Amino acid sequence: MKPDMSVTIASLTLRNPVMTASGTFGYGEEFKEYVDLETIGAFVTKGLSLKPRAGNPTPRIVETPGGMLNAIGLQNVGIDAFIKKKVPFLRSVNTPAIANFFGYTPEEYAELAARLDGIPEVAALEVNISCPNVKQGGIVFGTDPAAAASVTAACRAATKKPLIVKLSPNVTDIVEMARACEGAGADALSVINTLTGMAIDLERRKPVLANITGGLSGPAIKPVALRMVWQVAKAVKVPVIGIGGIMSATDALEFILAGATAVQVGTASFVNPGAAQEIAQGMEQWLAERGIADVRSLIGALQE
Amino acid sequence: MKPDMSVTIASLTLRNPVMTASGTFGYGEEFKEYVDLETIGAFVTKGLSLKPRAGNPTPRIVETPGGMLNAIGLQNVGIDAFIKKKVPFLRSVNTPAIANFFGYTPEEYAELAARLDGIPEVAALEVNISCPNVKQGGIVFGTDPAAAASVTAACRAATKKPLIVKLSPNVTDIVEMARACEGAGADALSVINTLTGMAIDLERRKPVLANITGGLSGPAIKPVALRMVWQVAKAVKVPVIGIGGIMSATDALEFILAGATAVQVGTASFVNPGAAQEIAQGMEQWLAERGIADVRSLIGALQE
Amino acid sequence: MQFKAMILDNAEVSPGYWRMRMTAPPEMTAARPGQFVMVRVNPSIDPLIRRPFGVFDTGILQPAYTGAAPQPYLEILYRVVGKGTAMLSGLHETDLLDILGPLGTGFDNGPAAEEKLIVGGGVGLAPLYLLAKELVNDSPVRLFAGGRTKDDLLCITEFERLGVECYTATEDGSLGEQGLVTKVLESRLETTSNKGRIFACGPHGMLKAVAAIGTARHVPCQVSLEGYMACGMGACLGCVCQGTGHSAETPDYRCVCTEGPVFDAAQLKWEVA
Amino acid sequence: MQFKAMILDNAEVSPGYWRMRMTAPPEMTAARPGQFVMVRVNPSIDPLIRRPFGVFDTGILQPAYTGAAPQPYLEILYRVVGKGTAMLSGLHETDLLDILGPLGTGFDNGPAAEEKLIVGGGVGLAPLYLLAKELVNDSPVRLFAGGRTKDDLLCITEFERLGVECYTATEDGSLGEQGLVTKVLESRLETTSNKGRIFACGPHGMLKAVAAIGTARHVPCQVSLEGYMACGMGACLGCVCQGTGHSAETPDYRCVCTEGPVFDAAQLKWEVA
Ligand SMILES: Cc1cc2nc3c(=O)[nH]c(=O)nc-3n(C[C@H](O)[C@H](O)[C@H](O)COP(=O)(O)OP(=O)(O)OC[C@H]3O[C@@H](n4cnc5c(N)ncnc54)[C@H](O)[C@@H]3O)c2cc1C
Ligand SMILES: Cc1cc2nc3c(=O)[nH]c(=O)nc-3n(C[C@H](O)[C@H](O)[C@H](O)COP(=O)(O)OP(=O)(O)OC[C@H]3O[C@@H](n4cnc5c(N)ncnc54)[C@H](O)[C@@H]3O)c2cc1C
Ligand SMILES: Cc1cc2nc3c(=O)[nH]c(=O)nc-3n(C[C@H](O)[C@H](O)[C@H](O)COP(=O)(O)O)c2cc1C
Ligand SMILES: Cc1cc2nc3c(=O)[nH]c(=O)nc-3n(C[C@H](O)[C@H](O)[C@H](O)COP(=O)(O)O)c2cc1C
Ligand code: FES
Ligand code: FES
Repeated sequence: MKPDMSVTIASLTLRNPVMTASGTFGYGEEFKEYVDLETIGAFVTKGLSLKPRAGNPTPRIVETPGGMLNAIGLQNVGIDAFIKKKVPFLRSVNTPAIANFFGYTPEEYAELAARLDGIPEVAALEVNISCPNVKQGGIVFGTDPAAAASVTAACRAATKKPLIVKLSPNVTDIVEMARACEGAGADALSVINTLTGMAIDLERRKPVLANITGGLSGPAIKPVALRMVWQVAKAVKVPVIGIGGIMSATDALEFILAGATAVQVGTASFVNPGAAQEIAQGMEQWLAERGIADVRSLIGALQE
Repeated sequence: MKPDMSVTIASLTLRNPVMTASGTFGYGEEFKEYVDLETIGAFVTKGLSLKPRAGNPTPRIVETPGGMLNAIGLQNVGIDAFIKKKVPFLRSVNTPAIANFFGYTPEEYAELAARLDGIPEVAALEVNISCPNVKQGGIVFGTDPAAAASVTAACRAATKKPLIVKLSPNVTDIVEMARACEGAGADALSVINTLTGMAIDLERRKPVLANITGGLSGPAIKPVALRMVWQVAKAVKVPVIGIGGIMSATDALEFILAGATAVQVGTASFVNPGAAQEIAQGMEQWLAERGIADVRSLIGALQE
Repeated sequence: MQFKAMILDNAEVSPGYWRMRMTAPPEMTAARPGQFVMVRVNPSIDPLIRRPFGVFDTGILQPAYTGAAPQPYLEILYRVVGKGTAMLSGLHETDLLDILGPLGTGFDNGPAAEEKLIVGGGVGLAPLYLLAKELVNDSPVRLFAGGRTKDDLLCITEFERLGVECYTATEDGSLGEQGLVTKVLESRLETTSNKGRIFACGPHGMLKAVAAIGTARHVPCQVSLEGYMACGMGACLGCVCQGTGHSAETPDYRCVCTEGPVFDAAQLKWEVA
Repeated sequence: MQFKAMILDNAEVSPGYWRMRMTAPPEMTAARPGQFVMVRVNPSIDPLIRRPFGVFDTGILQPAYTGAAPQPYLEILYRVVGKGTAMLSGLHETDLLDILGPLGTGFDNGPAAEEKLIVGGGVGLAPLYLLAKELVNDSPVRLFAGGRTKDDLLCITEFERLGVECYTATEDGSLGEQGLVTKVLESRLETTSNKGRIFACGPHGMLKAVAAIGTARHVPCQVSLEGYMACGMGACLGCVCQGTGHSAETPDYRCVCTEGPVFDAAQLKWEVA
């Protein structure tokens, strides 16, 4: 018996709960030799902005124990080039593409949401709120509930597509952030983005990254991510997408038990480019071996 | 030429910057076969409370990628048994012992600080503020600047010994917490305690830890710890003690460059019981090889 | 004691069970039966925490004819259950391991000429071989070895060579009596009117049953427990178990690593899982 | 392409420099000189990220007399600089590695019968051997190999066996000319009135100097760059370098992993470190 692996995020039904995480899978095409996109639930694009962005100087990446720091600086082709050069590929694939995007004011966010709303090939929107608010002295939207809610509301007003808000883990109370975004109209929450960290080159007495700090991802952050998904899933009604250090089907299923409806695979795709597909297949096999008919029966099924 | 490795934390001069972290080195005696205490700067006791505490049910520990989660639940012998059974050992050692302690109300903290103040063998006090405030609906002292300040002030009034406040990393703004504690009279800040995390046993569909969540320590958290030490050291005038994932002399020196005056070695002592001593010796050797006369010249010497 | 051990031999003795011999300092041969070692599986951070294993055997190799010096060794018997043990099973002769030990308390042998009843479940046999080696010097020794299938009955030949009388039981009946080994133990105690002293190591459920038998029949009973260990030296407080008097108000936690792993079964609280 | 490679040979060829031969699928023998592979050093999470290495050589082993099938192979030449390369150097024959590749662009050989000037610094020689092997088929090839000491001059014999004329320079004068290899390259260009085509790989400072020589003397020049790589396939954007036109307003970042590692030196911005 083949288990039913499909899950639903707002109006979007996915063939299985496995997506790829923004910034770790290019615009989908880069991995086509390694992942048959039709074996995964969805894929998320690199974060898009209104204008193309150069990103940070190098070094932008460094390995850390069980993880990596990145300070890419949100380099991306910009929405125009995205439409011209990347959307045609999305059209050719029978798997929902989710556009991840960011801005520096709520207005910029809203404008992007509106433009993405007009692209039929974009199945859903994922808002990255881990960006400084240039209008408010650079305080990061994602660490202030009111700012996060204002960005969410601005995007909500601009799109009818499923709106996913991606939360930053660098906060005292992730539940407060989750509730603020849910209240402002988010259809789903992605939990978590990267933890802010730093690496130092002792001999050169300098930070390794040109940007000094960067975002920590990979297996090292899995326990923190799992905890936050569990907290958020208990506190909100909208679906939660679990992200952080997922390397295997087992990891992914743990997030589902903690309350995630779907998961995203990030850093793992660098270590093993076929990771997302292997995880989706591994999850299905795990259910099949145990005679579990429906992956939805596992969502939040943790016995405390 | 032997480098000068001594550093000063308030009125306390340490022969070198390496301490052991609370909860990872017992009461000092447990490791005597592996660490000559006179080769390290200081050691910190397991967290003490007024009454003995049973701690949490088991499992209390689980390994995670590059780290471990613990939910010991602050099991300890209590201040009376500490004085009777552990202090005699402290007297026999020519290395400062720092008493780590916690309470559930500011009054409890103050009472403990006063009692520890009266023990000549206790060289300094380290306040663990990562505890729920039972009077205020269980909100953790360490995640609220006002609560942290009130605990710090209460302890400050009760002791003349060097008062170190140990910060929780589970906050949006570690600098705000650091400033609150500095303002309330802390002589130094220990940065960081553990990150809250969780592990799940997929087959049993249960949290691995009986307590559900636990504190993440070990190399996995080093990038976050380093970032927070760097942020705090730039923002406060009091010395910072760097903690989090230090496994080697190189790691320790990175924390010093980031602004730490001293460091604490935690989880590493489990992996390698001689870690603290090896790190102290390795740091000295590193300086000697480079002809650096004084470790203090490295504190905050990061070139940004 | 902390030392670098060089692997001399690492072989699968039954499907999923491995026996590893490695060099050790001479002090290791003084390890008491029931003591254990903490093994750092490799120098990387994956896995990070050491893994505890009972001392299966120790001794001194006397190289014949070669003129090489006598070589003290340590043996462990382990089951591959996860990452760390899988990595161990991939190691080869001449590879190095970082070892802490011997740690913890050992068994109390009891008086000579007393009937000794050794009860082992699966890899729980590991710390019982060294014990049997000692006990056969002055007492009649009987082994009760249980497992799910015959593959879980380990090193029976080795015990027999010591002169131990071996009783076996498997849940699927593929070797020895069908059913639980505690049943076999009980029938022996029935025959001898509850003579002797019990030494047990194995899954928690088995130990609980053995402890209950000991209590009911007034047979002294020692058990070797497991606990999740990070340090092995009483510092992390991860490995604790509950003593008889334990309650939330009057905590009575015992460190399995320093106060155990061998405990008098009568001093533990068995209600908990 | 992703494949499991079995190590056939792993030997230190000069202090700190190792050469590893491993099995590969037949497609690997079509790798272009200049392409690279991403090696997963081991299946654990330490190290987590793959490590990039140039393709040093490929070929097909023709086992004589044994009747075994011809075995395509891949070779890398690496320097032990940190954790990952140290672990690589500890691997043995029959150990397995997980490899991605061949990745990136290769060198553009240029027209036949043209003088080819290959410039390598230290382990920068790695991707240049396969190049020389191709170039000698139709052109005179000269190698300019530089290093700090003689230990950093690698596989010169192998290049000579190809019929390449080798020039060497060391900073300490322990082998060849004393000084930088760029000096030797310049004097050759002086003699030939700037004939030929340059191919270079090595430390950034050397590449910058070589690129400057190429520009000044109007000699076409390709360089193989490094960058910190997490994915090797254009997704992480970690490895980028700056194209000529780069500025904050008009970003011109190039992916070293997909648009390189081989670039026309004239298309890069060299001011930056
Ligand atoms: C005192 C003592 C003696 C032991 N003696 C033996 C022996 O002789 N032979 C043998 O095969 N096994 C023995 N064990 C059990 C053995 O330690 C575990 O099977 C082993 O640690 C599993 O490691 P892993 O990486 O393969 O498994 P993992 O995948 O890490 O975990 C699988 C399970 O193993 C257990 N485990 C993992 N790490 C530890 C740890 N640090 N401490 C305790 N338990 C852990 C946990 O229950 C975990 O759920 C003993 C345990 C203890 C406490
Ligand atoms: C396209 C390309 C081809 C290369 N070819 C060769 C070669 O043929 N032979 C050779 O010896 N070396 C080559 N290198 C360099 C080699 O990748 C590094 O020396 C190696 O990754 C170091 O790993 P480590 O774990 O030993 O060092 P670490 O201790 O991890 O780091 C030491 C230094 O190595 C570099 N490094 C580490 N990881 C990476 C990474 N993922 N990507 C890029 N640089 C990294 C960094 O500069 C770092 O500071 C090449 C690099 C690139 C980008
Ligand atoms: C190189 C890199 C680039 C990333 N870029 C983005 C991005 O553009 N937008 C975003 O929302 N998240 C971005 N992320 C965060 C990931 O989508 C993901 O939330 C994070 O890496 C944690 O998951 P992981 O541990 O599985 O990698 C990026 C992560 C990495 C490693
Ligand atoms: C088992 C264990 C017990 C701990 N107990 C305490 C404690 O009682 N008080 C305290 O302030 N910190 C305690 N800590 C936190 C450590 O002192 C340290 O801040 C943390 O482990 C991070 O450092 P590390 O990564 O080097 O382990 C404990 C940590 C561990 C692993
Ligand atoms: S293993 Fe640490 S106290 Fe027992
Ligand atoms: S290595 Fe990831 S983009 Fe080049």
